[in-house]
Amino acid sequence: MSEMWVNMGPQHPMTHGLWNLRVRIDGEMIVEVDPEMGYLHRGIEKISEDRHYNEVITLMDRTCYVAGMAWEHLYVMGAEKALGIVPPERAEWIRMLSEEFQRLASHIMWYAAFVQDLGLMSPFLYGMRDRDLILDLFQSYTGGRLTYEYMRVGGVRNDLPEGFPAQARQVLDWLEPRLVEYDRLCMGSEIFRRRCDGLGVLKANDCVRLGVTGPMLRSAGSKRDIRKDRPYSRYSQVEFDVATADSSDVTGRYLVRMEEMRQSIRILRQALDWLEHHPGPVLADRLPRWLGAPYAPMGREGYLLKRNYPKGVGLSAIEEPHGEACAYVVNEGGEHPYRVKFRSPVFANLSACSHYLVGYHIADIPPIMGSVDVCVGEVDR
Amino acid sequence: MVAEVEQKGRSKPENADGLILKPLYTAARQFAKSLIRPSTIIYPFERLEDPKFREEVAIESGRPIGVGQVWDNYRGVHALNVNTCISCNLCAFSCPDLCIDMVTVPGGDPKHPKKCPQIDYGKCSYCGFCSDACPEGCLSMTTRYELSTPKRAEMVYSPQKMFEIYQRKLPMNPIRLERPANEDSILLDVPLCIGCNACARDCPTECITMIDIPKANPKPGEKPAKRIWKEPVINDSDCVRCGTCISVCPKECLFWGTHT
Amino acid sequence: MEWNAEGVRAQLAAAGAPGILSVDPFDGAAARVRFSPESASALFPVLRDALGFTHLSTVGGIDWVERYEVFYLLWSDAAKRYLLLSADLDAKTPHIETASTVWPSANWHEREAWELVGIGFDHHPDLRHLLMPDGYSFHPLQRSFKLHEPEDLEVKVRHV
Amino acid sequence: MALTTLWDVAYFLASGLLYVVSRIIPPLSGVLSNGDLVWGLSALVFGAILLAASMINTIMLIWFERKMLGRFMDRRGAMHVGYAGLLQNFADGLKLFRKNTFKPRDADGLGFYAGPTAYMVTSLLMFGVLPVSTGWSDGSLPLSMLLALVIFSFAPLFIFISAWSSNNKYSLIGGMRSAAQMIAYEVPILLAVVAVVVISGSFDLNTIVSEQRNYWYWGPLFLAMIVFATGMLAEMERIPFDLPEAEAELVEGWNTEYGGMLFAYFMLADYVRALAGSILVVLLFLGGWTLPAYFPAALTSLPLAGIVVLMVKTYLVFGVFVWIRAALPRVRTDQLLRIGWMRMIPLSLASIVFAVFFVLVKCIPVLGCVPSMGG
Repeated sequence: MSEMWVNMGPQHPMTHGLWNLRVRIDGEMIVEVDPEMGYLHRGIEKISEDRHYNEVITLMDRTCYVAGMAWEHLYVMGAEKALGIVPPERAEWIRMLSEEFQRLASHIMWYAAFVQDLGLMSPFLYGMRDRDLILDLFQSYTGGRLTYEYMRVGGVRNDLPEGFPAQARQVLDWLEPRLVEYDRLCMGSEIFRRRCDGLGVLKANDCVRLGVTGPMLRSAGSKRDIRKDRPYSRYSQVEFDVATADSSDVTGRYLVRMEEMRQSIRILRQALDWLEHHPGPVLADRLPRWLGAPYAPMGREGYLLKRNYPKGVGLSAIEEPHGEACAYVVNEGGEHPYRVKFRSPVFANLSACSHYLVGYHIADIPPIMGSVDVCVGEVDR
Repeated sequence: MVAEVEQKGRSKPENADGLILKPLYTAARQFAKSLIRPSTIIYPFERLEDPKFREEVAIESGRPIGVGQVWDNYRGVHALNVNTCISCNLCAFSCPDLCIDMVTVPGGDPKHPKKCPQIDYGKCSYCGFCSDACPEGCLSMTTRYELSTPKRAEMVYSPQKMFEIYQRKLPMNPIRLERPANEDSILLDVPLCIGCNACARDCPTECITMIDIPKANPKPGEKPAKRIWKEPVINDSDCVRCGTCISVCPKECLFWGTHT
Repeated sequence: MEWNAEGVRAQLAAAGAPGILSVDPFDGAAARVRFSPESASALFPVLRDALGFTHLSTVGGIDWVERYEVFYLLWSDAAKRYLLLSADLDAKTPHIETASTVWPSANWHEREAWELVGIGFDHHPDLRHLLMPDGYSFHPLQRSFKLHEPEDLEVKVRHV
Repeated sequence: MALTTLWDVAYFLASGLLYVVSRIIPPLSGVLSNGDLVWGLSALVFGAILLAASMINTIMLIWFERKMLGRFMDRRGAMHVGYAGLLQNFADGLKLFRKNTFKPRDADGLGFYAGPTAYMVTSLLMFGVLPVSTGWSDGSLPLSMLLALVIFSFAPLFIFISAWSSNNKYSLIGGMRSAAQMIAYEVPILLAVVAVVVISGSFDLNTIVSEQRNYWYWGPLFLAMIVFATGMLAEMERIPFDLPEAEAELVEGWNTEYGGMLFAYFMLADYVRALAGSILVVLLFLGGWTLPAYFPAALTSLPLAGIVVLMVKTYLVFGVFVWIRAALPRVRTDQLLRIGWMRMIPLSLASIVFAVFFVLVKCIPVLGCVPSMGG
């Protein structure tokens, strides 16, 4: 028996969620992989066809449970384009702030889980501790710690509370030296370097061919970042650099994410400065009847309204913490979207997994899959 | 079958320096720090909603030594003021999980029983849409978050149970959505109305009054109507836009629109 | 080079792209290109090589009851623009040539579109169920598939 | 009768017990005064005391690790059961004891049950060999150090047996790894021990410790100590080298299929081995139960002082192991082999050379030595 299939998952410490990586190994070397998805398929796209535009937001938080804000932002932008609504300026800035905080939280969560996979236990707790402070911030203005339900089609639910910028700056001041500490624990350790260098190599042209985006693509030297290339929200008004690395391996992805966290902090400081000095409304004025908070019965005339309301198709794309995410919202003039299609970055990154797993050892699976940052919620949707 | 797979990833890292001293140093530093003050909040005994955390906002060694008053924004278990509830159904309409049922509570008149929301927390997603929709502010979310119970049936909170939570005077979520100024109102398609009084009877805010209108002048050769015709008039400032009248109207003569 | 509908139309004409039905402006993308499904296998390489849309973001399907629509979202690194491709398929047996020979990333997206919307992709290398259990015979994103309806699930357990 | 050694205590207790029994049931007094019976009973008592002491120590070691690891991770560790969580491990053990142990249908029964038992028993055997202080073991085994190391290296065999018989792919890979990497760290450990033997001139742990009363060996044999401690880390399967039970890829490796008390056996035996390993490091390199000269000599002559000194040192050594666990990620199998063969063996050979050099020139090294007690 020189070769055997091993089921890694659906309950496995490496998977970070529910999926099954079937691996054919020869001794300890991986010969073939066959990922099996669908354990977390909730049919979000189908449920969305049956929900009001705003109610879909509750599903977006659950699409990727570590990047809820980013997905809310993605959907809300797509729905606004489909409905022809323009959110107020302040709402756009708050959304950008939320997304960057979410990126920070998501990357810290990734760091914690990634080092845990390598057997490094204490940084997991450090990461959780520091992410909790960001969740406190989220809670202070959204009321939720994981599922925010904060953005609305046409703006955001409520304004930031008083004193929020000061509190957020405190958190950022606390986080900045922590990033140095994270680096010391990982890049300063020879064992870590030896575990990660040269693993999971996926060159830039392969990434493009296979649809791999996000930190995985940027670690191969590409500078594609939707925030820069196709600025949405107010990303064109803040200064930041696109983090890249050229080693296209696990270490490269680690470095890219670490640098992205620093850039996020930079963006956040600028956004906080802007928000402090520009009060204003956060929800668009004239919304269709069924976008207001109470969804009262429409009655006969509701159907008339439905007919009169303009149809449209909205396409939005954001740079989610994991990569490029797109939403395609089809509005056929009704209370519910006709069709919502999401492009999940992890879905594409994972579909290429045979290209960066085969040939490595079974002990390399956790660092490689950790560096992909799998979030099964958004793969299965 | 022996697969022809090339073995990868056995290169020596470049400039891997520092051996293992840096991580050891960092861990030791953290050890010394947390010997003095670990950042744990000892949960059942210490809670972030405790008064001592509410004074100021600060972080010390990774642990919030204060989260401020904004903790009140938390969306936890609902509190319901049964006395001010007007049975408008808006919470149940706005629930994306369909976890709110309107159940009868004592206090209404026998013909039109008073109905208040009953929430199944097994389904609730704490999105807060119901409390945003509540026109009277009687359904509100509190900072309570401990719900675990051995029985599934106990996850269903009756209005009385939520009223008890209300009476405990927990901090309520202070965020209230502003009602948009130029909101649609309910209009009447006059020719269709049969004056059946259903809307005025079921209106939770009693903002609909039926007024007598004289039947329009009879056409020549027609007898004047014996019956007194009635027509609803909606007091727009009292209306909470719950749409109850629209749904009870047998002739579908009420509709959403803007006053011209 | 203009990356709007006119520019895309001119470039498509210059590259001799077959089967283009219309090129419309589209908010958020360079253009929305409708093409006839028969010419898919000839059109895709042109888009990738001549127009530089090297990255396929996603493939999805929409059930319009009387017809199906399949759409492709492409991204060009040079232009920094999206391009929306769409083709109408007949309602009875919707099928189109696979894009995964041109963009390998289409593999999983097409598997998903096949199992959820029910669009067949000819010559797809590995058209298996992805999110649904093996042997699942429904296509949930079709309009005829209603939620809250009981259904027989035939789940075949795969033995390893 | 002076109760100087543990054996004396056991003998005293056993004969006392027999005396009481013979007074209660006079007809048996003839049988009970048989010398062999007294000897046998005192051996039993001896074993019971040893077992109780080592198990309690092991559980305290787990507590120590949990608390310390907690602080390394910026948390508090166990803190609610008993004072500062002291009883937490007893509670956990009780929970595991109450659990149903079950065997996978296709597992091999004999190996499945015998593996953990043998692992536990051989690990506990260590404490029969290790002298914990001058008043611990009566007489001395001339080859006690070799015996200790031999017992220590039984473990991979039993791990492999239980892994193979639990009929699980993860367990199998874990067991294979355990067996494959054994040689990589056993050889350097033995070579490092040779350096100690060269400088002390004995295989007897008692002698080795008493030779260290002037200067501890960690000064002259610093390299050997590093090699030995690293090898011990691998031997205990603690975190930089815990490949056989690598959690992230192998789901606890060879004990995937074990639950309840059988898992508790593995868990306890692991810490028994950790305790024994730390004691070995202290005995071989850190002077055992001796104290440096600037402590008053009267201190060491107090009853139980030797044990206390040794235990303090042991816990400190174990603390270093915990520190390493908190700060380092796990290595890969090939890297462990590389470290074993390419780094640790040359270093241990070098330390043998150092040891021979020190013996030849008969100098007391200055580097990091403890001042001589004048002996």
